[in-house]
Amino acid sequence: MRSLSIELPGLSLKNPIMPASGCFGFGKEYSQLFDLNILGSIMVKATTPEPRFGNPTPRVAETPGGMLNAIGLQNPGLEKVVTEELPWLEKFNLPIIANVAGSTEEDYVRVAERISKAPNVHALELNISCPNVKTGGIAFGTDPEMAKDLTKKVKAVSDVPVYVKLSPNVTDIVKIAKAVEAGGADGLTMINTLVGMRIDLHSAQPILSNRTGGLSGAAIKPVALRMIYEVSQQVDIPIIGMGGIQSAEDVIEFFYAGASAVAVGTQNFVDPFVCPTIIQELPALLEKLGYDHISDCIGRSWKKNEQPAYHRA
Amino acid sequence: MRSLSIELPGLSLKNPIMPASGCFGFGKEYSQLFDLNILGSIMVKATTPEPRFGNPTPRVAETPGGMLNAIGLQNPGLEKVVTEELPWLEKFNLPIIANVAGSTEEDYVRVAERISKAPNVHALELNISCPNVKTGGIAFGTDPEMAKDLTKKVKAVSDVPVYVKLSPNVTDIVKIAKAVEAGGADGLTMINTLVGMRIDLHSAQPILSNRTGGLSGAAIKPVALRMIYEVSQQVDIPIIGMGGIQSAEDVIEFFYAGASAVAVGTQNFVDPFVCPTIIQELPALLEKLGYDHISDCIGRSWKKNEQPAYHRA
Amino acid sequence: MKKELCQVVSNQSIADSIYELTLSGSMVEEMKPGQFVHVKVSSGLDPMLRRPISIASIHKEKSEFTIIYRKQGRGTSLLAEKKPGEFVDILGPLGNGFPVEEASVGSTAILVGGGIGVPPLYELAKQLVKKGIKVITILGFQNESAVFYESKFAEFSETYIATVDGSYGTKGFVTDVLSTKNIGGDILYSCGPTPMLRAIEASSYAPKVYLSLEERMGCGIGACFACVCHVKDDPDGHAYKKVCSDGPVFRAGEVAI
Amino acid sequence: MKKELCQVVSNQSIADSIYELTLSGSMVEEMKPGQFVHVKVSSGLDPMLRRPISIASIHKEKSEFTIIYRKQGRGTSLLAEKKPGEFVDILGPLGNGFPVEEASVGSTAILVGGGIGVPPLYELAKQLVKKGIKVITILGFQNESAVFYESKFAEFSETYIATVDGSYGTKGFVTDVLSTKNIGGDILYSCGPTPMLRAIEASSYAPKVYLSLEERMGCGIGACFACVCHVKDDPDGHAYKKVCSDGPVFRAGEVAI
Ligand SMILES: Cc1cc2nc3c(=O)[nH]c(=O)nc-3n(C[C@H](O)[C@H](O)[C@H](O)COP(=O)(O)OP(=O)(O)OC[C@H]3O[C@@H](n4cnc5c(N)ncnc54)[C@H](O)[C@@H]3O)c2cc1C
Ligand SMILES: Cc1cc2nc3c(=O)[nH]c(=O)nc-3n(C[C@H](O)[C@H](O)[C@H](O)COP(=O)(O)OP(=O)(O)OC[C@H]3O[C@@H](n4cnc5c(N)ncnc54)[C@H](O)[C@@H]3O)c2cc1C
Ligand SMILES: Cc1cc2nc3c(=O)[nH]c(=O)nc-3n(C[C@H](O)[C@H](O)[C@H](O)COP(=O)(O)O)c2cc1C
Ligand SMILES: Cc1cc2nc3c(=O)[nH]c(=O)nc-3n(C[C@H](O)[C@H](O)[C@H](O)COP(=O)(O)O)c2cc1C
Ligand code: FES
Ligand code: FES
Repeated sequence: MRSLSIELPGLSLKNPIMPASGCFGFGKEYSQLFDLNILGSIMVKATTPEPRFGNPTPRVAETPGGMLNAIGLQNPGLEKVVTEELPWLEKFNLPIIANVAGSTEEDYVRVAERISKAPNVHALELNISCPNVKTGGIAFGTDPEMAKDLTKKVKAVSDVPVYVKLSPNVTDIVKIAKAVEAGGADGLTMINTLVGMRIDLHSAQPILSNRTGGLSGAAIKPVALRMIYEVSQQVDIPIIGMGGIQSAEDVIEFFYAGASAVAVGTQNFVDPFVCPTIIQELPALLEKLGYDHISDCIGRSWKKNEQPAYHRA
Repeated sequence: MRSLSIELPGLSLKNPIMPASGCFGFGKEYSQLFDLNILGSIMVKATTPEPRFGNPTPRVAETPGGMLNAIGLQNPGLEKVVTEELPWLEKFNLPIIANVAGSTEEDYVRVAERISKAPNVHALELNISCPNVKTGGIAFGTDPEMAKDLTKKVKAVSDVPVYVKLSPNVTDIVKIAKAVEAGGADGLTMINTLVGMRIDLHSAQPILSNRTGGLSGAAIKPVALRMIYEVSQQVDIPIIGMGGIQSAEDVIEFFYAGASAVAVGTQNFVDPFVCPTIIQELPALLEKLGYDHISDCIGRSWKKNEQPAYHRA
Repeated sequence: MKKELCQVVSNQSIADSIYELTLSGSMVEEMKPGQFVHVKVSSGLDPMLRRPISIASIHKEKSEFTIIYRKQGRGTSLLAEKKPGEFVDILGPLGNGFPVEEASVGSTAILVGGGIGVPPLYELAKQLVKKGIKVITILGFQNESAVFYESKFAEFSETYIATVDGSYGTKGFVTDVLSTKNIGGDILYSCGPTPMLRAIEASSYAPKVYLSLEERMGCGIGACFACVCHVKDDPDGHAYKKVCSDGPVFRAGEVAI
Repeated sequence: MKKELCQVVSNQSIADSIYELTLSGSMVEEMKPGQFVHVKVSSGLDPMLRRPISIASIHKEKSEFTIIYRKQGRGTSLLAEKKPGEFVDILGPLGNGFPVEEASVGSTAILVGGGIGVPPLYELAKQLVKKGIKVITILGFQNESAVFYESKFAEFSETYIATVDGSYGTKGFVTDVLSTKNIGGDILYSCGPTPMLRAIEASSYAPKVYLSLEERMGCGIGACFACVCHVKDDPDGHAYKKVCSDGPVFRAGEVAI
């Protein structure tokens, strides 16, 4: 498995595969199915300063090749996350990525300051892209200046590297990426969900009680790949890619686009063993494609003068 | 079939179902399979002042629940469209919607002025949202001021109502919609494709030779619905909706969101009979849902104080 | 809980749009009445998400279990096409079932089911009767053609049927049967549409009442927060229960329905 | 051209990853060698687009036709699972086939196929031979386990095989066979990978040469402009041909390959 190790700011990953935030809780449920130690990392559920209930149900709706969710950042709040959820995860040998959310700048700063001191939190993921809350969230993620300012403030109080999670619901994602890079971000994670909607045929009302929700799953994969492809050529910080990943082949496609690690979200619901399966299958796939190490794949779709390894053989 | 007729600026539609631009050529090919007279209208392929070859192949790639295309506005040019393609369509009793494209404002104005005088062209669709050309296209569709100016200039020279085709690749689609409404647009058509990408596992290169392409098909349906839902509540001009429509049920969902007619694109490739099938199935579906007329469905997901018809019965 | 490819033993229509599917797999070992399974009806993307379906009966000796579903949307329509010998990807058993231990030997249990809420009551009835508890069953359906499992319940319980249009049994709802027949007992278990569960919760047909809820689900195992409901004591607060892993069965009064 | 649910008569593996599928349907009436069908391998979204596959043989008397495909990605893998009696949604026949009429009675035709370019040559060979034309066939494959239809062609034509690794027949490419065996004729028809077609176009094995091209397709009927190629005389201009409806067979020199 040596062919899978990746070094990123704050994160020594034995492999670059991790569950995406909000799709794996704080790990307890999936730990009943497999040993979490095999994962590269876990991106835990968004944490806000106070506990949140989130939106009324229905909170999910299926779409062709994807799903909508409007959970609304339900979480037990900073105190409980730091005193219960994260300590529970200490029994695993895993660098945790904590997902930081809020309604105001102060919220983000408060969560980041405290959560970055948790011993097993090795990086933060600044969630400025949640489409399902009325204040905060996506507002920070669609305005380059706000995104940059927030990144700066969070960086100033954080004990660990800060990755900023980008929203795909923007005209120019490169602009936002460059702004957060200028704000001091150590890395990017992308993409969060696209805003979408489904309407019930009989009631004529939106299926989600929040009306709109975030689209995730295989359907968004081409959008994620395009955005990672564009951004990775314009910034000097690494990208953790996500959006519709279902297989080891998808992982390689994200690396080719420019990702240095990936997260799997929705597919955990479809196949709870998707992460272990991908981790197991990757080495053979790399060998088949002629790569010594998965890092050989990073950005290969746009890097010049680098023949694929099998051409060199 | 009286339950399906719809009146829109310039368009007396016997039913609100039409093939989307670029997915039906100028009708000749599909006329070998069914009588085009049964359609509500046809949105013909984009026309530019001069003939265009478009992008190198491969121009299409499959994605989960969708496809990418980067045709690059290949078309025979204004002269041939006006003297050959449109006259051929005159044998059908169909109000044609001509899709107007170009690289510069002058291009759009030139095409609009001439094509709007063709006897069977009853409306124009201003394509300011093509993601697959280097100049023009999407640039006009992502900047509200440019979109408004262009709409004004085209309106000034057009003999028929002008619908503006919006790009979903924007942070705030309502802003663009309001801008083109202020510019004098008679209607909107939405959505064009989302920009996406696929990469080949073996070559590590993008599958499309244009590298990125436009994502269409079922995968984008929730994004289209959300955007139509948002825009239809903020403008006073009608919307022709499109994006992933496959069935009569999908058509009703688009009407609920706020569309007053719909177009079917990618699904023509999957099932060349999709338009006739939908037109045939709609009356029974409306009856089952308790509506007298399809217009009862327009915007029902957000219109207040209107109980679904089956609640009134 | 495990993920297993279970083999189809049989799959047949038993009423209008209602199918009974028997599967074999080792997860049967762990099953309790009122739990559910999360079913992947096709191997691909279409549809993508799993479908939650209650366990209707458990046959440990044969390593088989039965689920009963209404053919409705794309998922259940594809499920209806499965043929004996084929395999279905199942995650389960999930959730906490009906507490059989809350009914004491010699007491009377009332089972109230509506439509596709009927199935989980069948295994429950079997286990209660086996334990020496008297069971009274009231089942509600839309109309005569939708009725199923009446005779199965009647084998070991006093069974009443209500249909909305009166085409079979009592005309009206299950609550009409409960009231007009003056049915009472020591414990009541129910599963069905939310309005029915609310009506039962608001009345007092038995001192102990357990309700099985439905909610749209993502993961089915407690990780995604899709299926959360408020607790009754704190209807606007941030306390919550997850239908998938804390439920689907709750004591009446525990959560806000 | 029509859209028809064709019934699977047989579907079996005939070489490493190569399947032969025979279907029955009324569209067989219209079929010519070198045309193709556009196949919807599953009724749902997964995968969504149709797959273009050449017609390998036509049996008008039985209303049956055969296609031969390599199991490769999701679409062809699902196709390989189809069982006799099942139905497959086919759009076809599409495109313009090989011009049999261009070969005159008594003349010699050379057929050159590479890999999954071999299938359309089989029906062509049958029709040429029937017309009284001498056929010489040269087929190229990766290795021995990929070889198929050799004996079928050998029944009525002089047949040579080349394999890239030399595990069967001549080591190398079909062009190596053509050169070393000094094969010539009056007309040449070919289908296979683009580099092979380019090599053939660049040589002069026969005065008349027809090439069958491949391109990624959307509609398959000429409406979407996915499969367009430049014409040879005007390689940078806006003149074009569509592989699906103007081709897939073109005269060598007609389009830029
Ligand atoms: C704990 C639990 C137990 C259930 N037990 C049974 C049972 O024993 N028999 C039975 O027939 N049905 C049962 N249901 C309902 C069943 O899950 C839905 O009928 C089924 O998911 C519909 O899928 P579909 O593809 O046919 O419909 P679609 O409408 O196409 O489904 C679209 C999406 O909505 C979800 N959905 C639709 N209706 C429901 C619903 N009522 N509840 C939850 N999700 C829904 C689907 O899971 C899917 O994600 C149960 C639901 C829950 C939560
Ligand atoms: C006119 C024509 C005739 C053909 N005849 C045959 C034949 O007789 N036997 C045979 O085995 N193959 C034939 N092919 C190639 C065949 O279409 C592809 O192998 C097939 O589409 C792959 O589908 P997949 O789902 O297995 O692969 P995937 O790679 O999963 O397909 C993904 C997408 O790419 C497209 N695609 C992938 N490879 C090709 C290709 N080589 N050409 C065109 N589109 C491709 C698919 O159609 C699909 O849209 C023909 C192609 C054309 C254009
Ligand atoms: C149910 C659900 C809950 C999510 N919650 C969060 C969250 O709390 N914080 C966050 O940054 N992203 C959240 N996401 C977004 C995912 O982390 C991920 O960015 C997105 O789903 C795309 O990946 P996927 O297609 O693999 O799911 C959530 C997604 C889903 C489906
Ligand atoms: C192959 C292809 C070509 C297209 N060409 C055009 C075009 O010329 N002009 C245009 O306005 N839209 C064009 N579109 C966009 C469609 O008209 C439509 O807006 C989009 O595909 C979404 O609808 P769908 O999901 O039903 O395909 C094209 C789409 C496809 C797939
Ligand atoms: S369905 Fe995911 S928490 Fe219940
Ligand atoms: S595939 Fe659509 S034009 Fe050829």
